[in-house]
Amino acid sequence: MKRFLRHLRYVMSENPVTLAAFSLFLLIVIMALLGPAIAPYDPLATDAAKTLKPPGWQHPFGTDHLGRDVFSRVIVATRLDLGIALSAVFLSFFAGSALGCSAGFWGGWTDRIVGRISDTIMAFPLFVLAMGIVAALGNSVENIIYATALINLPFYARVSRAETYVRRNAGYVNAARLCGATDARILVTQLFPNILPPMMVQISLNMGWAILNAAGLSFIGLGVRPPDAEWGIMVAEGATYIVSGEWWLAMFPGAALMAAVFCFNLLGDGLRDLVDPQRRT
Amino acid sequence: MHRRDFLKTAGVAAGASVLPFLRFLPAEAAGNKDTLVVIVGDGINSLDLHRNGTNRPSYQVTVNIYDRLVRFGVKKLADGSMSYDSTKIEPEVAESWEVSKDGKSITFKINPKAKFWDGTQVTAHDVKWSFDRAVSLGGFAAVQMKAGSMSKPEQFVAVDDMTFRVDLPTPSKLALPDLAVPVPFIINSKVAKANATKDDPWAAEYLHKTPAGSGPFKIARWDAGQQFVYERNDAWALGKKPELKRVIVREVPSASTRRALIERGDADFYMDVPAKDAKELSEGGKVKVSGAPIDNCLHILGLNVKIKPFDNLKVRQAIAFAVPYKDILSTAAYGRGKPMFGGKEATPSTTEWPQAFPYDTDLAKAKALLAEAGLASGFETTLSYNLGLADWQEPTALLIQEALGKIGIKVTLEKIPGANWRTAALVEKRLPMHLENFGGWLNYPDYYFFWAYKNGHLFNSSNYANDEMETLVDETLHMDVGNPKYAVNIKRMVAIAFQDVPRIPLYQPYLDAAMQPGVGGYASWYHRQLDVRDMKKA
Amino acid sequence: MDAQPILRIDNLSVRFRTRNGTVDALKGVSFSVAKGEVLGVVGESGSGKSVTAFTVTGLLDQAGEACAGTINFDGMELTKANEAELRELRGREFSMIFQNPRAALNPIRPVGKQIEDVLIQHAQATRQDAKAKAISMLEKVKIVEPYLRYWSYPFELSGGMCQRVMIAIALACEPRLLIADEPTTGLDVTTQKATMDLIRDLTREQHLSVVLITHDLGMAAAYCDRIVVMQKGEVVETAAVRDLFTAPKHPYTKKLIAASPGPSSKLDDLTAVLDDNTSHQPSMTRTINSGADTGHLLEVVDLVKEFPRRDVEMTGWAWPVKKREAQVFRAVDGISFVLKRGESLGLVGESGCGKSTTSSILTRLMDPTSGDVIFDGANVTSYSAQQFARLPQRMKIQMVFQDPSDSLNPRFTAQDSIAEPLKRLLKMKGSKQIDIKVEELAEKVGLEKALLSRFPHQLSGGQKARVGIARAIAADPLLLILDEPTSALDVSVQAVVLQLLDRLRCELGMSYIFVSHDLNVVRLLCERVIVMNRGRIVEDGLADEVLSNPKDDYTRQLVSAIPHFEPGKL
Amino acid sequence: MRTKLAQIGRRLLQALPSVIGIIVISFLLTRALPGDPAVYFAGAMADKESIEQVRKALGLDRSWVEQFFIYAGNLAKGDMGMSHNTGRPVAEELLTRLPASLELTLTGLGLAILIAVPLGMLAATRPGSWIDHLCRLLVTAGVSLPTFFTGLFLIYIFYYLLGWAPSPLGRLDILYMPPPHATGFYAIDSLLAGDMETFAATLRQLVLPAVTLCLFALAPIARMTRGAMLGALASDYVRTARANGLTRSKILFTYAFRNAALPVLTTLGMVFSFLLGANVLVEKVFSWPGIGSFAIEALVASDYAAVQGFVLSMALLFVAVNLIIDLVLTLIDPRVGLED
Repeated sequence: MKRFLRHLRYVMSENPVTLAAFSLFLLIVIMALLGPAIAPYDPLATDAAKTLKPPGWQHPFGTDHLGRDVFSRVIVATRLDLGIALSAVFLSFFAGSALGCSAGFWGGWTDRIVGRISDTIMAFPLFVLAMGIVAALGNSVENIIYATALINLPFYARVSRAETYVRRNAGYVNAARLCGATDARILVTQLFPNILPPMMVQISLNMGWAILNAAGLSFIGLGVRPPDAEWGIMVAEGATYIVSGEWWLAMFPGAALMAAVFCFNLLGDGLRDLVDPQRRT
Repeated sequence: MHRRDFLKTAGVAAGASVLPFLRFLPAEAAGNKDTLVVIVGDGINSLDLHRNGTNRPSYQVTVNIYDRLVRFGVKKLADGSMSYDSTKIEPEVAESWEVSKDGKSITFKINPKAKFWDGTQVTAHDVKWSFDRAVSLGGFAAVQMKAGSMSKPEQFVAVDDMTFRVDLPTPSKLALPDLAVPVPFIINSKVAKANATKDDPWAAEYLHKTPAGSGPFKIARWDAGQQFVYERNDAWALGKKPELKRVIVREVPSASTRRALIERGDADFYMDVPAKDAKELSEGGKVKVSGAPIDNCLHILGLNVKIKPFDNLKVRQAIAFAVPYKDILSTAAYGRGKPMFGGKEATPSTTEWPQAFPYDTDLAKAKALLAEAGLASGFETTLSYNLGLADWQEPTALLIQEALGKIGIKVTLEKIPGANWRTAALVEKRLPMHLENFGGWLNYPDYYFFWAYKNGHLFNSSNYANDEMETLVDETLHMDVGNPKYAVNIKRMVAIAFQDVPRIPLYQPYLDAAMQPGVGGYASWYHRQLDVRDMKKA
Repeated sequence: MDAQPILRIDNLSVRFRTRNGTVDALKGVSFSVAKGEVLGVVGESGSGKSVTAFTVTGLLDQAGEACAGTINFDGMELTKANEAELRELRGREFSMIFQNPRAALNPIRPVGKQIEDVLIQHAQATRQDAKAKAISMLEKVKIVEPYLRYWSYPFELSGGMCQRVMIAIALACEPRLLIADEPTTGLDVTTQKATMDLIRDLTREQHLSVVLITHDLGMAAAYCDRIVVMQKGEVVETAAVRDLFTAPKHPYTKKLIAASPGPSSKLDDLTAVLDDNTSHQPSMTRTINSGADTGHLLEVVDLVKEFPRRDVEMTGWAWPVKKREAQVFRAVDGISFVLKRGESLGLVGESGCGKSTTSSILTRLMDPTSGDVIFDGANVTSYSAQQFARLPQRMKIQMVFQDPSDSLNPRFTAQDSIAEPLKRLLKMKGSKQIDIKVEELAEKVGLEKALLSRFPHQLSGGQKARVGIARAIAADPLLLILDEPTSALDVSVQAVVLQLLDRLRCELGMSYIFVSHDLNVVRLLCERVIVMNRGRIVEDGLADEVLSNPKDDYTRQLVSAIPHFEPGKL
Repeated sequence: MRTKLAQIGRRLLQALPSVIGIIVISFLLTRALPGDPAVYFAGAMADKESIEQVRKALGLDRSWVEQFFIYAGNLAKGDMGMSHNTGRPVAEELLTRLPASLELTLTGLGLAILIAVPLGMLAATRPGSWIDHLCRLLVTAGVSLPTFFTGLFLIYIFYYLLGWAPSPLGRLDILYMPPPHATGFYAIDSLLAGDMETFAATLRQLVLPAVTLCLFALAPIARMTRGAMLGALASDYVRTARANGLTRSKILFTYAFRNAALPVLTTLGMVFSFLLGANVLVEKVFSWPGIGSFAIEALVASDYAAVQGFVLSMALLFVAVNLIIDLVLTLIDPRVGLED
């Protein structure tokens, strides 16, 4: 573990942008963990008297159309959004790379079948497929996660297939075969750890994408179930108030959303360096 | 006519604002006061009301381009805005009519000045063919005709070219007003029959896209999903000639875009404005907002009596006391609604409908009632609402959820998309607690109770069944208003509604429209669509 | 050759700014190249020979900078010249050719066009006659049907032909100095000879001066007039070819000459010269026990392996189109041979002759199309590759791979790599027990214990090769198949590894199958040699026999193509 | 050339199974949609048995398998059924709306390429410099905001406050009649008709929605261009070109960029389908009568025929776009023919 920390510090110092991304990520994680504790008001408490108040001392981010404090809702929403992003991405990461690796490693029929499946999923405009799934199965958070995971699956399958195909006859793979390891064991212990670096970039991109997708679903009314606080739905509701002058309803959750997606995207390179053994000096 | 000239003659221009490309327009741009630009939220999907699946926004087309035997008058409300007058029936295609002594048949005299667009005379045969079509095509049209006890073609008789008679099974006060609603419009049967086919006898396909009528406006063009344009029919002689020559109706799906357009002056008229925008636009002063409560219509919280624990009266009354009425009126409706709570009398003294129910927010009483019902520790349930009407239903649901939470009732919200809402709430009637916005077209209390309180009827989403209520409604539906027994029955019905509370009214909604200061002649109608016949533009 | 030098490098030093501090690549390098002279620059990897070439032509990447010394090219000071002036000279006055020709040409641009680009750039031709000039250049480098080849792409040409195109491009503007950086590494021996002969003829014809950079002493000896030997960024010795080989002065030069296996050198000679950092191991006398008939360890009976002509079974996402006219390509065309216990056999041939395919089949990594392999009495081809994995014979056949860096899992430390066969094959459980065995193996292959906890990218080529060998012998196999184990290593490191292999063979009594393209290297380790060409065995006999008077003319051509220094020949 | 045709043939063959997969999935997806079209078709006031009667008419009472074959049969005849949402045959609806969406998506994509590719090249030629970091930050910011938010924000600033942009009222302001139908793309049609006035108006309407989409597509294109250019500049053939003294611009464009263009082209296929999904929301905000806004309403109103028609046409569009990109690739890169 000590070696990992030394390496972590080293990756940080090398690229300032990655440092910024990691610290922002840390902040988001803290907000997600302590959310409800540090929020000044109860995010769900409505107050008819104080609807649509502009940002001021009492309410740093103003209040929304039901008098709820936008600031505490933004903080509490972090947990839900991070949850959606992480679970959707890791679901599609594992499923996608499992499919991709087996396609790349055994080739032949598995390759073609996996190819067809991801082609078909890719053929659906990503957003419409998500809309369809959520509309069909109802708009609970789990369904949003499954929908987002499904539409991201082909990206991982494609990357892992290419990486595995290149390495399937590498020296150490044959050496493992010589040691009597079965194909499956080789795939898991030898090949999979070595294709992690390129996948890390893909993961970071998709994390950002997953939240945007949830926000999009909320905009057309199929997103997270009210009254839960979630950036996407807050931006969606707030968006209709921009024209009438109440900009803060959509602006602050939008800014939080942007910061999170921004941080995930920049995280990509840092994650890849972290996981790549060559970078360990 | 070359496209460019068409533009010039029409002198099309949008509102008074200085448009960046105004310099292209010819001199008589000033004469644009006879063209109106209207923006609406939902698109129309047919020009023929009788067709299966025609959606509500499409009714507007039939109202403006087809004539009927009779029509409702218009009256001025206290706040100066205009509204239709359900008590005054005025002649249109029928210049006069008389009811038989036994009240079981009405005979109409056709006005010789009633001419179709192709110049031919409107005859009783056209009226009979149109009414036969209304009852035979099924769906919404047939049901609405049945409300006026007109259900079989045999009831319609063309005595001669210019006289038409309707025979009724029993005398009913609803028959005449039901001939003024949009459904019984008069089609040019000669043109329709020419385009009918063996498997489409009622020319549904033809009339779907190309109307054949006699109304004050015609349809100049219809680009589905974008816009449709009314063109005045100068030969129309059945009333005051409309002031406007052309009306362009644009579909703008996004509410905030619509608001920007009206505030920037790029649109003259904005139909069916959401409550918040209506309140802010009227305060803003840049734009004139005209709104009136919708007759015989209520926004209610429905409790399904077939599902535990809402079968228990105490529980329903407890909820009636827990609902945060004032908060809902201010934050969900932005004050654009007539309060239906805080009524003084336990039993109604007048036949006025809708009127305030004797409940108000009183958490202590609500808790007490719950305890009496043996549910002091509360229970869990769901509150469902329609995704299509989320702009007022979502905030209302959130407020109710929070209020009920205070007396121990844990509520989860369930948002249901449009089409699925009708199946769940109205057909299967399986939603324990839900929001509803039914409004009866014919402005009689018994008509509302017929649809909303009779067992098994479509809008009785609470599955309410009360024998006394059944007999009362059947008795009074066709009874004449003058009959002394009528007032007694109505007050009894409202009293039962007060007592049993299967549907807890929140407020009577407004129908708001925003328009540029120069626009006039707008009247709000029960069918909540735009009637451009009397509108004008300074 | 008049004495006036075309290029004079004086006390040149180059520093590279890397992540952890600056690295001195060149420390005070001086040498000069006379007009028309062929100067050889010899050194192992990391000796700075390529850096010198790049510094001269000004192609160093941003990280490097020439911090001292001068480079005088025909009176002009290059270190002072700015980028524009340098660009004028490159291609017109001096030009370079590189290693791995196919990657060094633009993959999506016809070769003819690439020649034209240089001609037009240096105004040697106008748009109209550029094509004709390009075709004539292709003719000059002896490319058959030049007007056709004008339009072909690099991937459609063989390695040798790509190198000829590179030469055509370099000599198109008739420069006065040609720098060739390892031009023939990776090419087949026969193509190597043809390419070098072409360079010698063309440069003599245009009395061009040449700087030939190589790690292959034999190559330098055969083609250069004078040789500069470099080690770790310094010039250790400069001398004419004859003097260098007959009387090398600097110990490093001596070590290099001894370590390059010649046709007559013995295994022990390789490290005969005492060198400070390699401990001298007493070499065991190798007893050839071919006489004692202890039964056949391995018997191969007309082995065949067929591959479809065009790899129609697309590994892309394509649907398998019917194999209409896919003839079958026989990589291994019916070979049979026998290996006695303890005997070691060399498999020699140029790339594409089927030797690697054969070795994969023997180690059961690949299933043959037909034919049998009887190993230690059991017919192993009857089991599928998967089933074989669980059989006891599995541990009896092991393999050492060609590219050491590719043969070790980047995420495993040396310790884990060696421990893998112990855990899997010998089912060893206790970590204590495994650590002892791993240390014992490391000690046997001469690997310091401290290196065991390092990752592959922290080890040198030689050290990685030793880990590979330790892993292979972990389960003490009967047969060890070595697939060109030392071709990727520097000469001096190769010498040490070959001796290690020989010592292990005697100690553990294993028998080897040594696959290589270099007859001299095979001769050192194996008694018997099989020469393969296009999937067939063309010659089978004792190593010295085959090398001194080969019967088959293909072997004769192969033997003569290997460049080496013969005192008498110069 | 023969191998090229065979290769195209194989590519088409390869696309076939996914098209069939799409037809089946789109059918199943719509059947799983909540809501019952029979109820919707029967109209507002319909009661029990009139709903049943309509259900039988629509053939919804039969088993799914049977319904699928009827659907496939109709599809073969080009009849995609009737959309009860807009009251017009779905096929006709898609044909009129597809050019609108395509015009918007292609303009957005074109803008994105014009900005992202030079940005990517700039960043690649100066790796690690402040320009590189700036380009990365800018591009990532673009993709970090949901499209509907950027759209509404742009409307608020440029239309509502500043009044520069025309009213977000669809493809063409009501002052202008749509140009005579040639390609369905208003910009091109108005040019063909030589009507500069309408052309200018169309462009003005296109600006805001196209910019919204373009912001969203910048990141993937810029990132891929930067990566591919870095790879190309560090390659052996560029080093050879420098050694032969070719000028900087020649190396950058003819040698490095042309090789880098190959992977960029493949990403364009993915970005296009990415945008097709994203413009569903942009169309709702800019009341653009495209295929996206049509899909949302159809989906929310469980309008079976419309959703199926939409999903199918989108999928075929995607397959067609990828096919075109593959063909262009085979033309540019001779190697693609062999090791596909």
